[in-house]
Amino acid sequence: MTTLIAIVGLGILSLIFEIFDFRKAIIPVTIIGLLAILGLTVSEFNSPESYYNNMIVVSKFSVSFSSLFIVLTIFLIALSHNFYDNHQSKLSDYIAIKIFLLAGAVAMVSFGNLAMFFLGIEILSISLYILAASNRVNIKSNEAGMKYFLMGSFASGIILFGICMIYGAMGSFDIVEISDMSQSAELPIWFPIGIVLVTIGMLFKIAAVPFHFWAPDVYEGSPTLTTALMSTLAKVVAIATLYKLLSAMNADINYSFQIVVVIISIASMTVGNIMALRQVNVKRMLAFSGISHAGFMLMALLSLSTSAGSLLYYTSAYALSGIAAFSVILYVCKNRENEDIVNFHGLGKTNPLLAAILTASLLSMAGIPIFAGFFAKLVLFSQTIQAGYLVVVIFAVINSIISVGYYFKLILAMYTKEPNETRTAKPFLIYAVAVVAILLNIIIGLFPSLVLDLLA
Amino acid sequence: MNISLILIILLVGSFATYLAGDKLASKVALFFGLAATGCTIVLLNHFNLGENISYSSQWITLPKVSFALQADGLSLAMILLTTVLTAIIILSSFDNEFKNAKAIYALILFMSFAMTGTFLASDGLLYYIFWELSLIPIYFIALIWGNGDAEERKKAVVKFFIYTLAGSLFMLVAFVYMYQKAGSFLIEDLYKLKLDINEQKWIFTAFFLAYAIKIPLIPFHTWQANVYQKAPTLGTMLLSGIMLKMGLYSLIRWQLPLAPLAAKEYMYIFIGVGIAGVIYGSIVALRQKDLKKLLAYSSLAHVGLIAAGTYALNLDGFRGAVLQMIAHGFVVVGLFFAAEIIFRRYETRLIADLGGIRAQSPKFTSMFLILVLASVALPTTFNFIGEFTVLYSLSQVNIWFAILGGTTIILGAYYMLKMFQHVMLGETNTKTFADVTLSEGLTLVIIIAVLFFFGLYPKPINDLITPSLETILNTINKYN
Amino acid sequence: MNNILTQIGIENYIFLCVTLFCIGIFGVLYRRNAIIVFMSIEIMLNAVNLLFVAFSTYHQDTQGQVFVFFSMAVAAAEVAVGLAILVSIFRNIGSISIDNLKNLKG
Amino acid sequence: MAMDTNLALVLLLTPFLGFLINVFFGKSLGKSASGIIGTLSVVVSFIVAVSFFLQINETKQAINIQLFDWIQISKFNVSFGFLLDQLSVLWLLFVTGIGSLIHLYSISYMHDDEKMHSFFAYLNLFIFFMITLVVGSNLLVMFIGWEGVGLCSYLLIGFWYKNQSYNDAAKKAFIMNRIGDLGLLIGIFILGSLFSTLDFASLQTAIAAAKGVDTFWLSIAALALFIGACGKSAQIPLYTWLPDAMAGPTPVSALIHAATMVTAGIFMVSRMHFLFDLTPEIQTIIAVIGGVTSLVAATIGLVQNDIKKVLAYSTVSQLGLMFLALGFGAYEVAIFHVITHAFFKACLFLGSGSVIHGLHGEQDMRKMGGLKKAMPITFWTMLISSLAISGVPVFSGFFSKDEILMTAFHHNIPLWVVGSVASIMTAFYMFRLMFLTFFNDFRGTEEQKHHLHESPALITFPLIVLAILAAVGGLISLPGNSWLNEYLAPLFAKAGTEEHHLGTTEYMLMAIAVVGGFIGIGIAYAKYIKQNTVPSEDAEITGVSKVLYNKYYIDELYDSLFVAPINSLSKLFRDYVETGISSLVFGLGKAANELSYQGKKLQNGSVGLYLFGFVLGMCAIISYLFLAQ
Repeated sequence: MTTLIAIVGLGILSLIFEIFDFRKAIIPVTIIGLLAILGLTVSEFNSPESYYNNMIVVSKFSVSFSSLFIVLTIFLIALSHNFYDNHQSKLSDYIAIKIFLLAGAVAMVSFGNLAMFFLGIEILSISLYILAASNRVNIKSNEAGMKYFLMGSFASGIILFGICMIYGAMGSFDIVEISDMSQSAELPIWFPIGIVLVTIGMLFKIAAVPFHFWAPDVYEGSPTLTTALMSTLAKVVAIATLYKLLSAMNADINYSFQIVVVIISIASMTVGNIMALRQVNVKRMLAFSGISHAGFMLMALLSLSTSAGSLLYYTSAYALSGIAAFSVILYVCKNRENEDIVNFHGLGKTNPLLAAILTASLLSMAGIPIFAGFFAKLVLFSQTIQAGYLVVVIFAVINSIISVGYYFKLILAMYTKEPNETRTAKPFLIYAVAVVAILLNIIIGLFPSLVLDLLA
Repeated sequence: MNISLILIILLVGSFATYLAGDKLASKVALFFGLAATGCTIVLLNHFNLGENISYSSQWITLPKVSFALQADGLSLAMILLTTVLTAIIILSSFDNEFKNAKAIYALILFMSFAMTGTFLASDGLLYYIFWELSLIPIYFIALIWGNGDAEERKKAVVKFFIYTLAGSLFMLVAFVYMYQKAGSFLIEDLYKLKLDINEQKWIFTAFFLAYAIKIPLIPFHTWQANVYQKAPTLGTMLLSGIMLKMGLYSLIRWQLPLAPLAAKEYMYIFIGVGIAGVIYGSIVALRQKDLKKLLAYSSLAHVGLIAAGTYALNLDGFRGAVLQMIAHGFVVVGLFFAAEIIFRRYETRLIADLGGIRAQSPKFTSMFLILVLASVALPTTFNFIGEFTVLYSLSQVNIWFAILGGTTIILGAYYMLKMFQHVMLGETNTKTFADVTLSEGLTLVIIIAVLFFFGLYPKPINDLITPSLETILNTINKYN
Repeated sequence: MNNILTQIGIENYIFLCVTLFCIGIFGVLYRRNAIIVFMSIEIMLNAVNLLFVAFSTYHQDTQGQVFVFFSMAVAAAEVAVGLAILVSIFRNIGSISIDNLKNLKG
Repeated sequence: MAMDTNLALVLLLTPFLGFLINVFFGKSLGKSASGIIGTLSVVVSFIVAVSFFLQINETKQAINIQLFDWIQISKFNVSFGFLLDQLSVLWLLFVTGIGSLIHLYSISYMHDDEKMHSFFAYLNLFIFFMITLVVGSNLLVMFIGWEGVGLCSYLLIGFWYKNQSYNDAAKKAFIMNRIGDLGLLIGIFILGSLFSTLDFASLQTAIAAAKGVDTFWLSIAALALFIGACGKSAQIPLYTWLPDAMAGPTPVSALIHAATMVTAGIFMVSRMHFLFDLTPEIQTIIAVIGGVTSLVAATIGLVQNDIKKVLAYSTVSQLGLMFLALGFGAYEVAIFHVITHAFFKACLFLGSGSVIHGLHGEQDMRKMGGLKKAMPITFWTMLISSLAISGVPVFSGFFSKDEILMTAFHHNIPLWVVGSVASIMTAFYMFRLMFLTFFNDFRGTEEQKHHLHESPALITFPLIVLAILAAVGGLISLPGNSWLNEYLAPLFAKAGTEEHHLGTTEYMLMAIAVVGGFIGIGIAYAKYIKQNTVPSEDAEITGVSKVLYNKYYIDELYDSLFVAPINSLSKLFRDYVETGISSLVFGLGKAANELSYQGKKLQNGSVGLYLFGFVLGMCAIISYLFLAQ
């Protein structure tokens, strides 16, 4: 609870800073503030509690995921220093919006009541619409914002309808009550319909096939930092929430529902990877790879009772490597009109460190050992096989093979092509974020138990 | 004092090499390579004194993975091969001028670290991790320091990487599946597992994909020749000398004991595959234009025979296979190095452009000839021991296997001598050919010495590997 | 209130709302003018709101009606953002037809 | 015993030492020095061999020395060991003896060659391996020597490596031997798995003991071993390498391709006699092949014009006769002929070498003639040997060949006919050679003519020694009381039974053989002295003689049957199969890419479509979950 309040407070603070024109201080202060909040959150880890008659429920699950979100936000804000340096005037807005977005995210994982869930997801979405369109003069950014907005609000409508159905069936928004009642034998048909609708809405948010169409366009069009945010934070939040929602609603009991999940997960992996093969724009490529990763994450929904830990692990692994990758992309594509692979030619020569980091993060996404991505996949596979869905694992494996194809396209471009020009600038924060992110990734790769055991 | 020490030395070595800078890199790398070799020998000594030099510690609680390194005769033999060859390979490249030398030498040591781990790991997942890890360095070595047209090379190397990765991922699935049954990745627990024949067939196939691509066996070999040709010679040496042995070693250590029923059921098929590889490889080698490609195909033929020996599922087969692995490791490294020596002088590997070297370089010629003879398994060379034992084991299964597999000594002689004739003999070449330098000569002499020593006195290695092979055989026969 | 519900029956409310919702969906699917698409989305949301109210009456429970306020507020915020984006699009390409938004594809 | 071990090691290692010295220091030592070292090292082993011979002859005890374990097989170990018994010591004697003579000869013969030291190195290495082959106490140690001598012959045939056709000959020799070696290996495998030992002594006992053993496998083993013998001893179908092997320097032809290496096959068969005795059908095969080979080779020999080629084919034919004898289980007879043949054939080769030396490398007999006056010693020595090989009485060849024919007559008349015809032909072509080379007047160039000279003493001395041996060598096994048979008796259990008391038939046979020999000589005389004809140029050769001159086109046949197909297959694999498979692998990647390409079209940027997909998906899910059930 305190986390949430503190975050909102921090958001407001950064707006106030603007008024008093402490622009320079905003980023450091917010980062420090977030670190403090991180500490605060972690301290709550072992004290599960619920506030405002179950509006907010603090549990191990919520705490660990919120901490992950906070960490990611810290990275993103650190990155924004360099990213926004040529329109300083709006800096505080951008930061504030990100922080509010974080608030929404936290609300989403720690909701105890569907109202809270709805508000959280809307806060998140609306902030994202704004960020996506934040580059006003750039038509691509506008288009991205518009597309995201239209489809997003459409999805919100679906979610809302689903919530409504659930309410109609249960006469309550409280998760605990609902899950208690859902045990009982005879339920009105509205309840499952509601769950399905909500699920569909969330599937849209995590960009799973066939609700994924927005992702590539929006990722490509939005400012790179926003893309980073969407592909890491937003996706992770969505999947975590969906997981929490479904486990609360005991949806995994239903076999045919699992079949749906299986199909969607396989479809997402395959479509995502296949489509990524021919992309020239790195952001777009990562969008599709994100879709395929969504497919992987969905595997966690097949063994709801046990897979919280592995989902946390997978999401952190994915998000961390994503952050590392995007920080390199931010560095490389600064002041470029596009993010095509061409820009990465010869990075291995001009800037070996960043090239190595990008390589590492890509390898992690591809699931090569010692990087966290490998264990993430491993634990998911293991659980899915336990759940008896070997076929999904087979598809997942085939897809991992395909994915190597396009991840390596980028690596090859960095190491085998000649550099088109040299970059002199060495922005400290970007380097710091990249290095820290990839180090974290490797650390949890070497010692998976650190994360895996949190929610075991 | 336990075997993790070797891994530590190699890992530290690779970082140290990178930090040492381009000037010192090769020296530092050689130092650590030799250190690893020495350490291996010391440990070997401890092992022979009956000490327990294995190492094991809990790593991941869930899934239950432990950092377990187990040294028995078999793995020690392979490690000896790895470390010695690593040192030799580093030594052999002393005369090369690499750009960004520190990186490549660091990668070499890192790769040998990963391969050592593969040979040591007694935990399925750990093994898999090392197995995959060894792929990364060779990928970059071949990609960045390789020769020939960049686009072609890229194509070949990426194909190699994806292909091998594809194979091994199925192995991973098999491992996870068995983990679900056994509740642990530890090899002894997996050995205890009693799977029914169908499960075993699937697992066998999954493993086979991984190994058939890595070794490679036909028809999964198409990456080999191109990569061997495009990679820098020391990369080729690593691939053909050691990495390929990972696959063969894994046949014995993992595939056969984990799926014995399937192994017995499919025995004839897979021996057949191996022998088909022997004949096919030898025949394709006959008309190769590129020296390295020819050697690649000869290697294909030899490993085919080795694989056939392992699939024969008897002690002689295993023993011969391991002996032949080691022998082939040395001889193939020597041969590729000879090719490199020629390349250093003439800037070409096209057999058509060579010839008439013998007159100018007696030393090199005789050493090259000895290597050629070793690779065609002339008695008193190490390769003869291996090949003889393997063929004998095949004759125990079915005399025709021995006869067909035995064609290698005819066809092998044919393509090797043909190659030698057109590369070395004939009218004196117009271009001058300086005889071997010190480091080159030293490298070759060491290799030749090894080949002859064990060719005349293979007993030490035999005594080292036999007990572990027998235990594995018992595991295979646990069902009846 | 209660007796009205018993007279008419909750199902009819549901059918009405579902119909409205679907009208909204079809609006979103078929219209190309961004403003009208917004309005269709609003129809969807409002259909749901109506259903909320109906249910809350049905359950004799106020939470539903409270929720309606939430959703209204949210809808308002959304539209505000949406219109803002639309304005900047109009500034850039002088049209509000979503068919013109096809620069990002492939 | 330790004494014996050391002696054996000396016997074995001195030639190897000579090899090492010549390899590493040969160049610096200078030609003569390296030659002398090479020769001495062999002489030493000869002396040791003699001492062993005396000892064995004395004690009649085989000496068995085991050094160390070599190869471990699950069922048995193969140790590094020597077996010195009557057979091996006998072989040692003439291997080292003739070996030293030929080394001596080579000192002068090779003196103009700048790589003389490596020549001697190879020769020593050869002697080393030959000794290993002979004294090996088990099949595998023998196999070391077996392959080793093959290697040396490869090196020495291709000694003038700048000439690729010589290299081809060398390669051919090595590969054909390898085919035989595979046979030998298979035989070893079978014996090993049947009796779980490869040691000659224990094999003999094991086979003798084993009643239950499936004779089928025994025959297979015997056949396999015989294939090995065919490879080494140039029997049909693996004989074609030997004539080509004449590319090597003449001393090599004398040592390796006449006296010693090619007899390895006979040695091996006699070593394994206990096996062959149990497999009569294989023995028949051996006899037939031997007979046929001797005839075919002889016919080819009739028309060859290259002096060394003639000798080569005569060698093949003589080896054929030896196998004929082996086929009838008359091992001591075969061995007897091996020995005499070693004497006169070595002498003949060295003589031809001396001729070639005198003519500065000319080998075509059509360009020789009238050398009698120029080089008398060569002439007389060669004449003696020719008489010997033609089976003229009192000369060694007469006795040995006569023994063989007698044996043949006793077992199988047709083969006796074949053998006799072959030996008549032998007489003919040998004297054709003599007449063309030494009689009438010189047909070479003027320039050669006044360089004609007798070769130096180093060359003539070995000739004389060998000629004497060729003349008197028969004494070791006179019909009636044969020292050799008694000497070998402990080895070959039923040797005694082969002893024929000299009856009328025997004398009749002798007569036939002698008359045949003289007929052959007579024809040659009539043709080449009386009519003084000279063989026509290659182009003008026609009819049967053309076929013969081209060796029945066997080489061409083999080429089109084996070599060409393998090569074209290789080309096929390289160009089509390989690319096919790899494009299959790439194909998967291509397919995925194509799919991706199509998919990009779907992602066409229109919100309407996206929403449509969204709704479609939603409907699909809902209908699956609720309407379907």
